[in-house]
Amino acid sequence: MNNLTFLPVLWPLFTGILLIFIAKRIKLQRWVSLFSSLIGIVLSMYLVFSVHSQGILTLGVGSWEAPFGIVIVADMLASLLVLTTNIIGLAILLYSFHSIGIERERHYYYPVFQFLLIGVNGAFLTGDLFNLFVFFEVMLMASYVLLVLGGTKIQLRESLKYIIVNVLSSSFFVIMVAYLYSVLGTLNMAQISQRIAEVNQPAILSVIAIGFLIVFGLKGAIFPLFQWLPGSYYAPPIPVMALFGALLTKVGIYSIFRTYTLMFYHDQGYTHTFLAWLALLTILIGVIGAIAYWDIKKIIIYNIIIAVGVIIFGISVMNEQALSGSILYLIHDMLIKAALFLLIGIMIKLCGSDDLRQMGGLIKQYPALAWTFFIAAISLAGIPPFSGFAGKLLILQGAGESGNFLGMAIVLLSSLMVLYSVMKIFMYGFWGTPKAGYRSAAVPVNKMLIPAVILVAISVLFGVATEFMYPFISQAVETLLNPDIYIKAVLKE
Amino acid sequence: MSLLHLAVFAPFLLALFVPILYKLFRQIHTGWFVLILPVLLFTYFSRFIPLTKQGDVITERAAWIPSLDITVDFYVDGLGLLFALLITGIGSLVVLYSVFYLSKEKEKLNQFYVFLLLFMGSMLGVVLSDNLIVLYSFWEFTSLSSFLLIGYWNERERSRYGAQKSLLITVFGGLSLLGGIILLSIMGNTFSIRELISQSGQLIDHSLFTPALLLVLLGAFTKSAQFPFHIWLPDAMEAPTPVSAYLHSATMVKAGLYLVARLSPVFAESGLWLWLVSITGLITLFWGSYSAIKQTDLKAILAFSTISQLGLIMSLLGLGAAALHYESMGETIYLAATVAAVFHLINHATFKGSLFMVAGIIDHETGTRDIKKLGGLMQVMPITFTVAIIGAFSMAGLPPFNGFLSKEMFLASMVSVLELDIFNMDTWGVLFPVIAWVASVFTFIYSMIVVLKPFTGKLSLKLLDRKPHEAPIGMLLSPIILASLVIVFGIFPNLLSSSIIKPAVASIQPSLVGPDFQVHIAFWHGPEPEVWMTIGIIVLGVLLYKTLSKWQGITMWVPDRISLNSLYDNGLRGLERSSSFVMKCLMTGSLRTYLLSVFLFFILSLGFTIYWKDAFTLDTKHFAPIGFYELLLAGVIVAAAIAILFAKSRLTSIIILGAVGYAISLFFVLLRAPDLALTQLVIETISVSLFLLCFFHLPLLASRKEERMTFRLNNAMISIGVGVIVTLIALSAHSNKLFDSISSYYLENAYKEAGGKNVVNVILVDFRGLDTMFEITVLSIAALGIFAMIKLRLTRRKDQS
Amino acid sequence: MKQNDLILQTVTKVAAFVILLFAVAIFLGGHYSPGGGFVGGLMTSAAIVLLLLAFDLKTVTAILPIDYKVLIGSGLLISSLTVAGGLLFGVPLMTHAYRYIDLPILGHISLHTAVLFDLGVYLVVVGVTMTIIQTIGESE
Amino acid sequence: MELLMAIVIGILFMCATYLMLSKSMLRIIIGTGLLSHGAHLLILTMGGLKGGSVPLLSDETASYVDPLPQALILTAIVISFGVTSFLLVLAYRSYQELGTDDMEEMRGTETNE
Repeated sequence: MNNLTFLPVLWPLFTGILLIFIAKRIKLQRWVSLFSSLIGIVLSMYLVFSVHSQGILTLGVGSWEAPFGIVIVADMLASLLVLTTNIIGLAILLYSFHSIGIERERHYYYPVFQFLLIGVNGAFLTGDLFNLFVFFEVMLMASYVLLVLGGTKIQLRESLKYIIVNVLSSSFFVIMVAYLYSVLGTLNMAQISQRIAEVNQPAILSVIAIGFLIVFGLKGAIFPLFQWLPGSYYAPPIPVMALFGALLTKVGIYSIFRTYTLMFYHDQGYTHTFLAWLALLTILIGVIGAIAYWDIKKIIIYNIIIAVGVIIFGISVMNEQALSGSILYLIHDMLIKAALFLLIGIMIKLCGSDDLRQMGGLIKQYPALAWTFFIAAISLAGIPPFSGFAGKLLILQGAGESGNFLGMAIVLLSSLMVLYSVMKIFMYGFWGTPKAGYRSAAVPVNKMLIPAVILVAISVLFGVATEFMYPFISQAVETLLNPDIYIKAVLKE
Repeated sequence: MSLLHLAVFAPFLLALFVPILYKLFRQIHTGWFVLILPVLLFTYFSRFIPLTKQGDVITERAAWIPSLDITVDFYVDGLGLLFALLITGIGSLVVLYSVFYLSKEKEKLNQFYVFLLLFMGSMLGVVLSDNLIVLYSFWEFTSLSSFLLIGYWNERERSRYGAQKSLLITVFGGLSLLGGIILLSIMGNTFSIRELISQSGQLIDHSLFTPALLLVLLGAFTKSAQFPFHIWLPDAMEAPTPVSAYLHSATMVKAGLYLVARLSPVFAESGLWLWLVSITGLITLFWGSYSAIKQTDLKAILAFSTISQLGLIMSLLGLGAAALHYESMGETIYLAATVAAVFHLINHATFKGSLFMVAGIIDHETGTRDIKKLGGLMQVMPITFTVAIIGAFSMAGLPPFNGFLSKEMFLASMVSVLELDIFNMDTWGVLFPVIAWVASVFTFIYSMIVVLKPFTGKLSLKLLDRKPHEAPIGMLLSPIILASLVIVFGIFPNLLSSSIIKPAVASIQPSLVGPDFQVHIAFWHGPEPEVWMTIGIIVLGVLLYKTLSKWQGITMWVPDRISLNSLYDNGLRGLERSSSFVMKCLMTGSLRTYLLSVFLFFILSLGFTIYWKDAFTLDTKHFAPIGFYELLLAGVIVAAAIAILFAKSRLTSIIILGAVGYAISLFFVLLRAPDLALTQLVIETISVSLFLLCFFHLPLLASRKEERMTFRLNNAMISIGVGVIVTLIALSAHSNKLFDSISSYYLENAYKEAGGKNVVNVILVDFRGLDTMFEITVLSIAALGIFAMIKLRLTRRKDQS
Repeated sequence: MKQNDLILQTVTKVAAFVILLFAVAIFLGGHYSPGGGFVGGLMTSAAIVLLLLAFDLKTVTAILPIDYKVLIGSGLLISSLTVAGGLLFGVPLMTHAYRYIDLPILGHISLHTAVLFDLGVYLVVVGVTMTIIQTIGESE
Repeated sequence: MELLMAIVIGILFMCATYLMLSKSMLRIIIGTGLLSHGAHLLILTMGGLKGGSVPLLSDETASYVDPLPQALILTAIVISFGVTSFLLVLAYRSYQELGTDDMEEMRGTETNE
């Protein structure tokens, strides 16, 4: 029993509720959100260190022990992701103060923001498959609201597509849970894993495994289920976009982590090979997108897809190195993607356009912006010693050791293309001569830059101090590679 | 951490302070502050000379990510020290030169020196690291700083182009180097170069050996601008001239050479290595010298000349590997190739550095680098001219300059290929001296062009932007020092031989260099073939130079559109266009397309898995009997669902949907789920009224165009596919009930433990209460969202204002 | 919707009252028979909707001056406080407690924190449906 | 019975798919409605349709139907109610703002460059 485990979910819930009551007082909302975010970070840090010292923490909600009640499980992977989520939440919140606009703030932006965090943190922490579905829905519903909030034409249009695709994916989720319940008679992930191991994953379970891949792949935007993503992420204002880009797809990836390492790991020759191919195709399609556009939002959006592919590829390789790499890369990508979105947000506001061909010369007036972007960009491309490198290196090593040289080659080449795409932004956005006057007066550049700088600084630290992070990562991987640790912690056997 | 670590990281530290120094002391050229560091470092590294001379290796360790076997171990041996001295030595001269070259008023010196220091530190890191990952990190940083320096004048389109090109090509190489490093680490289970060297004997039989070799070489070749990757170097000349002299001639481009030299002990046993390195070098040597002749921009000539000289050194390093196969006989000959490589590396840095600085001076003083406009500068710039002559003659291989010595050694090595009988050298070996000789003739010609075109002939002032005069002494200082070195090393080559060259060769070929090995370089060593070759070069070179205008046209016969440059340009453009095309096809913006992919993927992936895994099973023994009412209701649901497909009006379809809902709630009654039935009933009512609220009051639309038959047919096929898959898996899943459900627990404990009799409700509020908690959260968010959606309309407001 | 039909209004008043009572009964009985906060809440909103149909929006707002969004918040708060109760008592979150007591008139009944939780559900459901209907109603 | 249910569910999914692939917003939303109906029935079927009485505990009955799927469905119904209402209002707003209910006219590729 450890109630701490669930606080990262309960805390934003209370904050959200409180914010509903004070919806008309914007200043107060900001302060409450900010304070809550800070506490959230402290809580999740405490969670990470507790898990580090005590091993997996569980909480049988309502005193009902697993597998009968819903059990909340904080293993290292989940805790780390919760911490990352809260950090990103804080940064985006800070950014929102200066950019989301008073109208949105008045219309429940902050409460829904907290509800989104509930969904994300809950999805990371739950140990129950149906409960995961519920948290997915919390997250999705919050994302629907954030996406459409403001009601501009493009938002309405893209929300419709986004919601319909997600309704479909939710239905798939429900039916896959139903199938699994029919075969295994349980919803508790640990028990599912245990029972699958007992019968050694018969054919029907491989089918269900692929089914879950479709569900989570849709959320994570893997090939060929990614098409909804670029349009929908393009529509909302920058902070929302950053929130989506940094968190939502990652929940899908996390779920693939869970299902493919904890549950369906007995038929890797089929399921994980399938996963590997999809991952590589995802990288390719992301690369194609990233070099096809001159729209900076699009470029970064397609970079999300590339990263998804790289991380999933690491999962599919399924050895210690590749999994550590994937986790490192996942955390790195969450931080740096959020930072990049915030940075290009400033660029777009300044230039009044998101077309690179309409930009230029920003470095002269805004050197701090330029260099923050530069560091973020090379981190994204995985240039050492920044944060993207260690993860990529481990994934490559893992792939090499398992003999997947094609994968290695694709991941390596994708780094080049990532660098190309972000340096294009640097070269055309910051270098050269200014195309038109900047709207400097309307944009509080320095205030908006602070959250991005925080994120980039954390990510740089994360890269340089990988050694400090490594014990945590390897603890997470240990659990992933030995489902028994998880099962024992949850079922108390 | 140690002093050595501090030395390598000092440039990075100083780089942090440069912007501050720049701000605080605007009156003092920032370069003066920066200059202190390379001078200090040069002195620091010089102290190692006596140590490495004895064959000692200085090692300093520090941890970075020991968990991943990544440690910052620096070690100084002959090869590393040679490069470290080059980097800091040339670095000092370049910084000194830049103080006079870049105006402190107009230029953004804060940025310039940060980049330059970043480069200096990274380059030191590359040549002193033992850990390959750390080496790679520094390696990429040299590429990045080069990118930033080439793009220093980024308002110029050409600068941006050159920066991007160099970045893409060198990072491409960097990544392939990374791939090679990873393969090496998989084979040898370490990132440490010295540990890899110690197990080189076993590595060669590993199946990954050849791929690793190729990848590493790719990295080295791109960095050192070897054919066909050399195309970035001429465009890199957009950088300020001090940068060209430093990065793109003396140091960074030699990182590839360093890598080849450093990893020779690992790879050189292989014939592939010998062939690839020497042939690539030779081709580059030839192509670079050939291309240099047709250039009209002084810096472009020097760029191609650099390419060519890099090729020369590369081919020597390749041939040096042959020594490994001739341990008993004539070993000195092939070792001599390595000696020549090292020697020429030093010489090249001196004469090419001075020539670049000369080109910079000409540019600075006349405003142009175009040799067609320049001429007769000898009279106004005598000192510069002297420096240029020394540099160019050395480059051409004329005595008594150092270039002559290394060029002779180079020719000697090429001739000695004829004696090799390994790896098919006996059949093709004859090409080596021939190509080398032809290339040397070209080298002679372009060296003459560099020095004679701008300085001799007629001075035509009207072609120049400003009236030329001799450069200030500060600017001349660095090239003069370099030119003096050219002479000193030419006349007293043995100043270097035992102190620098021998230890460097010993690190490249540790297994061959014994204590009794001595490097001795002499001017005259008898009427050997290379002497005759040199004489031939001079004679033919002079002849050809005199008749240059008559035959220069034939160097243009390769049209631009099939050149490597246009391959790069078109490749990049094509990549962008084809990506754009793919995206246009895939990203239609149409929801239907997106759903189609999802459904198709659903059908294909699950269908294939069912087929491949033979997952379909049907076991009827758990089936419940079918009752009459169930059958009837099922019929109603099916009929209603299908009827919606054909419903024409909105109202009808909404009402039929309601009917399906109600039928399902009846189903729930039959299936003994009263709570569900009740809920479904109420919800269906509210949903239908919402449907009506939202859709019924909308104005009627113009009747839609009839959808095409293929459209419907496609939809129908996909739909049937989805339905079939769902059914098949449902039946299989039901036939595979492998475990008892956990629900019996709820039935047993609902009253005992939770005090409720309606088990479903007890599950909802107690056993699985968390679901309910967040289900109402979902509802709440939806309500807030709907409220906001109706109330907040940013578009309308924008339209009004 | 301006139907000032007195008979209709009287009938709806009665009907709404009956439905409201029924809704409360269903809500309270949830633990033992079909029903619960959810269905109860929906029925309650149905009753209010009925009033809306008979009278107009303004009148109903005047009778029931409720900000339904605050109702949502309150419902969420009640439910989540029940969940968080575990923190105070050092038991796992959401652990319910119940006790049977004998009261005059009502007899043997149980006091159950689960009912408190369900009350939250009830309030949220009423709040949500009414928010939706009210906003759409106002927008048309 | 399960066979029958499986087929009914299959047909519901089929119709839902067909509707979702059409152009009209209303038909698409109706499609999602059918989709959730199908999913809910599937949960129930997957729990097993074996005889047993309503899961209201009493002393007389010995066997009950599986209550867990019912609870899951209830949660799922409520959630899909929330989503459907949101979607409906969104459709209504989009119609107001964009003047069409044809999804094919909402491609919005103009900003894709």
